[in-house]
Amino acid sequence: MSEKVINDFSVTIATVNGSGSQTANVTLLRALFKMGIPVSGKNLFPSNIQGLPTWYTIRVSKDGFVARRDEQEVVVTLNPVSFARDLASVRPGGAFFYADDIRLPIARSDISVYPMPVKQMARAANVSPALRDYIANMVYVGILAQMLGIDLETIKQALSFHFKGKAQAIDSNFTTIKTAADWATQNLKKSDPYSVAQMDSTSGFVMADGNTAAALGAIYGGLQFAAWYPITPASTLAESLNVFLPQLRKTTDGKQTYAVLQAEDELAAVGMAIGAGWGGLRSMTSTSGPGISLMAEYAGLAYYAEVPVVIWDVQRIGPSTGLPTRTAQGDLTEAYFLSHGDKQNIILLPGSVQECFEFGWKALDLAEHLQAPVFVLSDLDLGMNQWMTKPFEYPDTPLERGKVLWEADLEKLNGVWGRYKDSDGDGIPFRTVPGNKHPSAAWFGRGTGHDENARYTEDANTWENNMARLKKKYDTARTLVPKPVIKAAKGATVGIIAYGSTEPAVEEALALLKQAGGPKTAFLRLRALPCTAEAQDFIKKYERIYIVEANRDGQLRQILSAVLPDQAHKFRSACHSDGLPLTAKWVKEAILAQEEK
Amino acid sequence: MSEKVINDFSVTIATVNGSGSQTANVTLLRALFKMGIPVSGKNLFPSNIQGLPTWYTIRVSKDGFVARRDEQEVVVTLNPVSFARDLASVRPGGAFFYADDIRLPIARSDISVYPMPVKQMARAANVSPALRDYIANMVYVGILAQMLGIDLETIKQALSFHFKGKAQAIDSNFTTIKTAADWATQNLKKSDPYSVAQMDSTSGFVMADGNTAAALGAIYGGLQFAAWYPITPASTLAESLNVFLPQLRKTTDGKQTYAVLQAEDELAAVGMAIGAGWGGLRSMTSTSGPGISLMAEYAGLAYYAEVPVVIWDVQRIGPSTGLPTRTAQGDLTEAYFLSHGDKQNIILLPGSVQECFEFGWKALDLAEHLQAPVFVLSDLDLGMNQWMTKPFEYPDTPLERGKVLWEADLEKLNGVWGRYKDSDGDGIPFRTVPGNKHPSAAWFGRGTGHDENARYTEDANTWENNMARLKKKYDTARTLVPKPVIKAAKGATVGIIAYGSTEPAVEEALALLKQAGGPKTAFLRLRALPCTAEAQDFIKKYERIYIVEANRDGQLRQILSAVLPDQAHKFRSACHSDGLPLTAKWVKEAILAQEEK
Amino acid sequence: MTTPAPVQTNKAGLSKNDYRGLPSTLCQGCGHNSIANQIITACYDLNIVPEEIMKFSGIGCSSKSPAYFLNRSFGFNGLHGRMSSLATGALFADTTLRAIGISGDGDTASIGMGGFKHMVRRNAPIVYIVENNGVYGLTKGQFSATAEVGLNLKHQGTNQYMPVDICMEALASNATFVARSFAGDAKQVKELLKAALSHHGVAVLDIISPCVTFNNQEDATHSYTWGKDHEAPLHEISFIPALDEIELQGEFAEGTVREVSMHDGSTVLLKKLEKDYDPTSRANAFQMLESTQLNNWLVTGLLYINESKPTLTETFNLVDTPLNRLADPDLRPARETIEKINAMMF
Amino acid sequence: MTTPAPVQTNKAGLSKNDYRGLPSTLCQGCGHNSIANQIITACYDLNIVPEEIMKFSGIGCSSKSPAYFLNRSFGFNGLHGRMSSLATGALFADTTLRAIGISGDGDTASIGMGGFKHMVRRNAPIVYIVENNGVYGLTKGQFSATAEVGLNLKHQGTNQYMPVDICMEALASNATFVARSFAGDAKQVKELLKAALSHHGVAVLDIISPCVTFNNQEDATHSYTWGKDHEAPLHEISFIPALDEIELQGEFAEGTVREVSMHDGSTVLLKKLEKDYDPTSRANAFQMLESTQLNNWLVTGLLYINESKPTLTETFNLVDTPLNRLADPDLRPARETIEKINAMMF
Ligand SMILES: Cc1ncc(C[n+]2csc(CCOP(=O)(O)OP(=O)(O)O)c2C)c(N)n1
Ligand SMILES: Cc1ncc(C[n+]2csc(CCOP(=O)(O)OP(=O)(O)O)c2C)c(N)n1
Ligand code: SF4
Ligand code: SF4
Ligand SMILES: [Mg+2]
Ligand SMILES: [Mg+2]
Repeated sequence: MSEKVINDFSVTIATVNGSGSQTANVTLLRALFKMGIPVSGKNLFPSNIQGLPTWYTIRVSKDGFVARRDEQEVVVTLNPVSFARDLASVRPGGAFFYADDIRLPIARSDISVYPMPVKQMARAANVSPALRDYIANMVYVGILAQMLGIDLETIKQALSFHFKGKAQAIDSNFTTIKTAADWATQNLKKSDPYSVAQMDSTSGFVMADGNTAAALGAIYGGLQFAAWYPITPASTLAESLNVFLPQLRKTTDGKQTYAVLQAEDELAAVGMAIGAGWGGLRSMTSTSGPGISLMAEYAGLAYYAEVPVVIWDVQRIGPSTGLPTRTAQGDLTEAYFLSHGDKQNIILLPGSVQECFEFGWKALDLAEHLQAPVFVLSDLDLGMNQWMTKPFEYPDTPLERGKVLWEADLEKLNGVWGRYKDSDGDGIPFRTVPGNKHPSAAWFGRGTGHDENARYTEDANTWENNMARLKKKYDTARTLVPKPVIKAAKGATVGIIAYGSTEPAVEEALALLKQAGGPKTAFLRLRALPCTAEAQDFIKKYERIYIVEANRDGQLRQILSAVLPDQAHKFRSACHSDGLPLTAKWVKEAILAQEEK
Repeated sequence: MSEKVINDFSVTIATVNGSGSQTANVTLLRALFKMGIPVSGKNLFPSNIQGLPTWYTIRVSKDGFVARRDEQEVVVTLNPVSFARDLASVRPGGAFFYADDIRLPIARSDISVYPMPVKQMARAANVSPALRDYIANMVYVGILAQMLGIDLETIKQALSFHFKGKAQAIDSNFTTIKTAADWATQNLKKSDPYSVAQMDSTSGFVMADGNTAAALGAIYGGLQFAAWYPITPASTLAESLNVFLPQLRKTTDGKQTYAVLQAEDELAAVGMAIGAGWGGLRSMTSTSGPGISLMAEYAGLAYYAEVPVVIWDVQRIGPSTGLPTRTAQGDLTEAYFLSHGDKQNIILLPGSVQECFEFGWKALDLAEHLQAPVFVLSDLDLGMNQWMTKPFEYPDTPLERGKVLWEADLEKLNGVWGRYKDSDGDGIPFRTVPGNKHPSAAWFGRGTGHDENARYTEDANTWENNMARLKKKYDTARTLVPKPVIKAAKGATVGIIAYGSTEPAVEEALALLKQAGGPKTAFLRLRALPCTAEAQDFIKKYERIYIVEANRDGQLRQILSAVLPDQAHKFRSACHSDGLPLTAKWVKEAILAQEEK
Repeated sequence: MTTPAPVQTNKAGLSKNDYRGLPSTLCQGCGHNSIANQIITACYDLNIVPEEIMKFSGIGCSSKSPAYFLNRSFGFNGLHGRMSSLATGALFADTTLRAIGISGDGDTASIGMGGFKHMVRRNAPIVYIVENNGVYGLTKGQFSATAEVGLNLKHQGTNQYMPVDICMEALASNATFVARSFAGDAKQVKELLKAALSHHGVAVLDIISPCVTFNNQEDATHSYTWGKDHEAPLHEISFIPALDEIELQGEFAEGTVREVSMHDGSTVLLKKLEKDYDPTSRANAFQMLESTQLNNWLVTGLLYINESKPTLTETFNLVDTPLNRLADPDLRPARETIEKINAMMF
Repeated sequence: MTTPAPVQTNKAGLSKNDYRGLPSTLCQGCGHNSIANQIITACYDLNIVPEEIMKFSGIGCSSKSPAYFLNRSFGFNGLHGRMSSLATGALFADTTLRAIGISGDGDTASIGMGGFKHMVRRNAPIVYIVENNGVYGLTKGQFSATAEVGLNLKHQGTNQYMPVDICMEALASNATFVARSFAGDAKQVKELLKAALSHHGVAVLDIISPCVTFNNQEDATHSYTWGKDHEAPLHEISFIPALDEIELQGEFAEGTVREVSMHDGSTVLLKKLEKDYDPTSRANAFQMLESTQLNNWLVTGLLYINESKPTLTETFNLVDTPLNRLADPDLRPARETIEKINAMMF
């Protein structure tokens, strides 16, 4: 056995979709987290309900690197279909656990191989046949716990969380785990170097997924109306609203201060959200790529009629239906240029679960402040996987409701105001909302040409002036959207720009680049479009800028080239997209390869 | 009276929408054309069926410049509502004709003013009251003809064309015109300098609109299936298919080789066209901005499943419903980036009516050749106005059907082929279509991840390889799309790029720039995206490149910056959009202003 | 010198003028204009405060008309075919307001079919008027989905497809108020509008509204002539507001009148014409529409009504204050809660 | 050594295997799988050559199933809710082919409502199957538009809206063949499929197809248990291909059977059960569906049929050669014509 490797490896578990292995996998993940070890868990699942191969990959990293890795030190398989592939994926020197009822050849001598009597123990567990598959998963939890050194107490905590304290469920699962662990103690001899040990690197963190965080953020942002249509990987965002809104936002007499509506499709979902936004409600919709495409026409109405609405896009890989259960950052150019005619859209780019929460409320503030559609681009990796994250922070500013005039305000103005007038020089006009009973409150919204008083007109100058004001408003947005997070580096000539869920890969790549003697590199994580002054300054500062993205076309690079043509010659794409989260190794190599040119 | 100005001025006619003035206006236009004088006519009409002000502006230009001009030398008004504005629009020294029943003040002494007894003569014409408004229009035709020197014979020819030779209609209209002309001879004294005279500059030209041309082009391109949904300014494209297909494409026994279907909306229209394209038919749809937005999801399916389809976008000004009867070039970025996920679309940019015809068939060739959606971006100005144009040319290449395998082909291949296999290294795979009875012909189309044999897969490498092939295919498209039209200029350091309907304005601006002592300037008219090698070379060649566009955001500039980041620093936008066709003066000034910086 | 006649006002203290909109830009004689006029009158008669109405529409000549009535009401002229979703969202802003939606046959039955059907099945509280002319007016005369088989239109050829029957669609989607009328029958339009404005839930009014410019040939089923010749009212309808009810009792002989009580206390009186028709039976309504189709009649009147179903917004148990008037303390959970939430994460 | 049993073949000389698809990846017990099996059997029984069928679907578990039958047929698994348009266009490619479309209740009744209705009213020649489980299977158990009022689903709460009745929708849109069945009733599904495959025009089959994973609670109206307990067949249906007709006469006693002659010469025999039901009356069908709704039955069988209407593609008077086999001389007008066309311009 080679030297011990503690708290620094990846485990991948191969099972059959629909067999209930998710519970087992997050239990392992959470137990590791409770042991104080930085972890991440990524579910690589098929677009299927039952029967196809599925994988779960856990990374434990004493250094806090939580990006996915290509190398698998520990592989567990319960699936004959993926067995050969799983076996091949074990890194030399690694460990391979498999269900011993799979009788397939194992022609590798460079790894440790551990059979597991999964079926047998499941049968012994004395549960209904329907539950056996499920219980089988607990067997590998127990065996892995034993063989890697996972504290059974933390496993119990994880189970207790999962089953919301229900003793019976916790106990029956734990019994199997314990039995399996005991079996392993007696029957398996550890010959691989990988194990875990208690640390103290996760205190101050919680585990959550981005969709839950986004929903909670929106709730703390005073969300009043949401309309949605089911689509993977966005559905759980809206479903989390249904879970948490009743807990957080009912009045004492049980009445709702909000409404969530499942629409008949995405066109209707965004239309409802825009109707509600026009009506003066904090309003949003959540979807994924196909839904964004369907929202194109309505997005233009919101832009031009200046209606606040938040549109979450939890991205999956496209084009078209693509791989609905795989991740990518491929909707950036579409969202930015969405809808016909002249326009640029405001896009927020959360880079962590905590930021999903933060942008959950900020997006609503910005939408009302700017009277515009605000897109938030998350992705499957961020949205559906469990991440270590800083706890959610209570918003530090009151709700930003924007320039809304009520009866008393109009009274003061003697009823003189113009719906599309740039009274303040920031391009943002005032608005009133239905129910306002002042006799000069009403106006007639429309997607057709209008003057400062919202009256229909086809006058050429009026059209052009209004469009120029909208452009000015976009410049105001530039000063309001979240600023980038910058990690400077003394003497650096190279900058990296990334966004969203790739941050951990880039962070780790910076370390790898340093190790490899690569260039000194500064790092900017972009958090919004339009591109703020800080981001522009960063770009101007460096000779070469690598833009790291999980898409084929370098979509942020395309946009930044259009926005900053003077700087465009500096940009180099480090982009790639195969449905899996980027790895640090890939980022490092992509950059080094171009540096060497 | 100042010096005579012959064949070089603009006439604008202000009437009431729905009063039938279109016949009068095109009659004037055509008469001038028949006199051999280069002309253009632009209809500036409201989004309304009856009652709102509408204008028609004719330019006569001995030099062949047919762009719209801001200055109006001759103004005719029949509309009390627009009277004041019309009066103000006459250039000093110009002529103002008005219906004498409008009793509004005329406080200008710097122009010639001619009252016209329109109502009176219409009453005298002895027609039903319903027709009087219509006949009133013929009065101004007669008076203008007399006062400008338009040959009444050519007017008769124009009428004869308009009324398809129907003697009664021709005669009754002509009688009014003649009476009005006679009245003018006797009652008006010419005091303005503007008149026309026979020339010989229109022989070898015809007059047509771009939508008719596009429809005819498609018909000569072997169009078999079109689905559409009504929308201004695209409707007449599909309606022209309905007019000409029966004439040109029925078999001798009266059977159809085509089908045109009015769909229930644009989502369905593009879906039907894609279904037909998948089925092996030469297929298209035509729409305007809002329709393009609605087609976003389906466009991605066509891109990814590789289905040939042609999508015409006759652009109007947006965002949103915008001004449905005003022109713009505002859908470029949306069309280029249409649909979620990674993709770039192929876009053709016809710059003349003749080119609408040519791209009508070429687009179908390209779509089948490339198995991809091909967008053709025309606009209201090009599509709905009458233009002088070279006659339509019979296609010089046979129908390009692309790589379709039939029973015999599969026989030869022993049935071995792969639907998404890059057998030829050009990224373009082979395909079969339904009805092919060879046992290995069938495949299962989908928008989900697939391998070379069209089988469903979520495999990461397969996904990425396939997407890389699609990119390669896009590079092949680069070599196949229409090359730009380049007008070199010796010693030029400045280049201009424009596209579509702005060509006449740019051509004239080149002359104006020369006059004004501006920089030596080469001109490239872009005819397609992706950007061909020729266009790239042009861009590389010049120090500064002005990109002239009828939109707010400089959309082609945005795209070219993304495509050629190394060159992006050279680009300067000359863009502006108010719903009216660009003028040469504006183009010149926009360029000079930036040159002076 | 004559003193100006005193301006007549209703019980809300408003004059007819307070209900008007901008001058119409539709064609003279367009059916849509008469409908707009009846909306003005109905609202005046019902003493509705214009500020307490929201107007919605899609795109089309019909959809322009909300600009031509109730200038003092908020309104939104949205996207083609998408009035349903826009209005659905807006209905939540302030549930004390009433809503009127105006759509066209193209807008509703072609591109807007899906949204329409779903709005109806949710019983969204709105008066949904389809100004049905069998044609696309604003885009100059193409077939809409309600055009009859065999209709010929210039440049368009002959329609081949079965027309969509808006009332049938509404019924199939379990609408709670379904009526058909004819723009040429102003009195009926007005009374139906009043009933619709008092209805509890979605009220679908399919009003044949001739397009004089593109589809008014005598034999076209959406023309004035055809409508006048073929209209077969189910009953003579009058609307009695809650307060007037008692006064009007006894005006009709026993058995000649059917009363429908509305949720808000008002009453719809249906005076029997040839046959008695019970509009509370959905089966009747299906039968009537089916025979209408077979016999080529224009049956008008209240086809179906059900006052007992909860409306869309009611199903949400919302607070009494209009949602759009809620502020921070109601909308943002208290600071303490964030720790609990974090504790709920792992 | 035993000799292998000879493979059984049908009159097209094909074995059952020639009609199969890939192994299903749907859940075990999913209703959709049984429907796929019946399609295989029906096509085998009808001696249809698989190359002469096109398959279409949208997105959903149901929409995956065309991959699990007729591997030798062309197919297209398109976009969610858009099967209607994709198939409509493809139907023109080669009108000698038949088409089967598989959709889900979400796919058709939610997002796809508009397209579905319009495909139906055009009488597009396709067998349109809705595998109706009242739920979104593939996205893990949200309400679809056919979910009954009061249905409770995990994470989703209680459904509040009236369900869409696919058969009612088809009828309202003047469908020419409307049937309802239950995946648990394999025999009926198969016979209805055969009838549908012989129908001239659009054949809508609403098949209750339980989702065992997300909506199979005993009291849910789309569950196996509920279906078995509540199924009320209108008749016992058998399909008699054109050639067999004579042989089968006389098998049934006078008056117990209703015969429906299909356009292609085959016959549908409807054996009377409790009451006689005439499926050629649209009024009957409406009535039946209305009472079904009131009484909470799962009425199955052929609800409506009309063999006399022209199909969508027929209205176009197309050349006999499949359009997709036409080449240059047929598709490009002759060179001479271009001058005439130019002469037609001014
Ligand atoms: C997405 C979209 N497609 C097409 C149009 C063009 N369009 C404007 S109005 C209209 C039809 C209007 O017909 P209808 O609803 O019957 O109203 P009408 O004018 O007859 O009153 C269409 C197709 C549009 N505005 N938006
Ligand atoms: C435009 C779009 N929106 C949403 C989705 C996500 N989606 C996939 S399947 C499905 C619902 C499927 O339900 P149903 O049609 O009833 O089929 P089932 O799975 O129940 O058989 C949805 C919403 C999608 N693929 N495309
Ligand atoms: S075109 Fe027809 S629908 Fe439109 S305003 Fe005129 S009459 Fe009315
Ligand atoms: S989830 Fe439901 S619908 Fe989907 S395959 Fe499983 S049982 Fe069938
Ligand atoms: Mg209409
Ligand atoms: Mg379903």
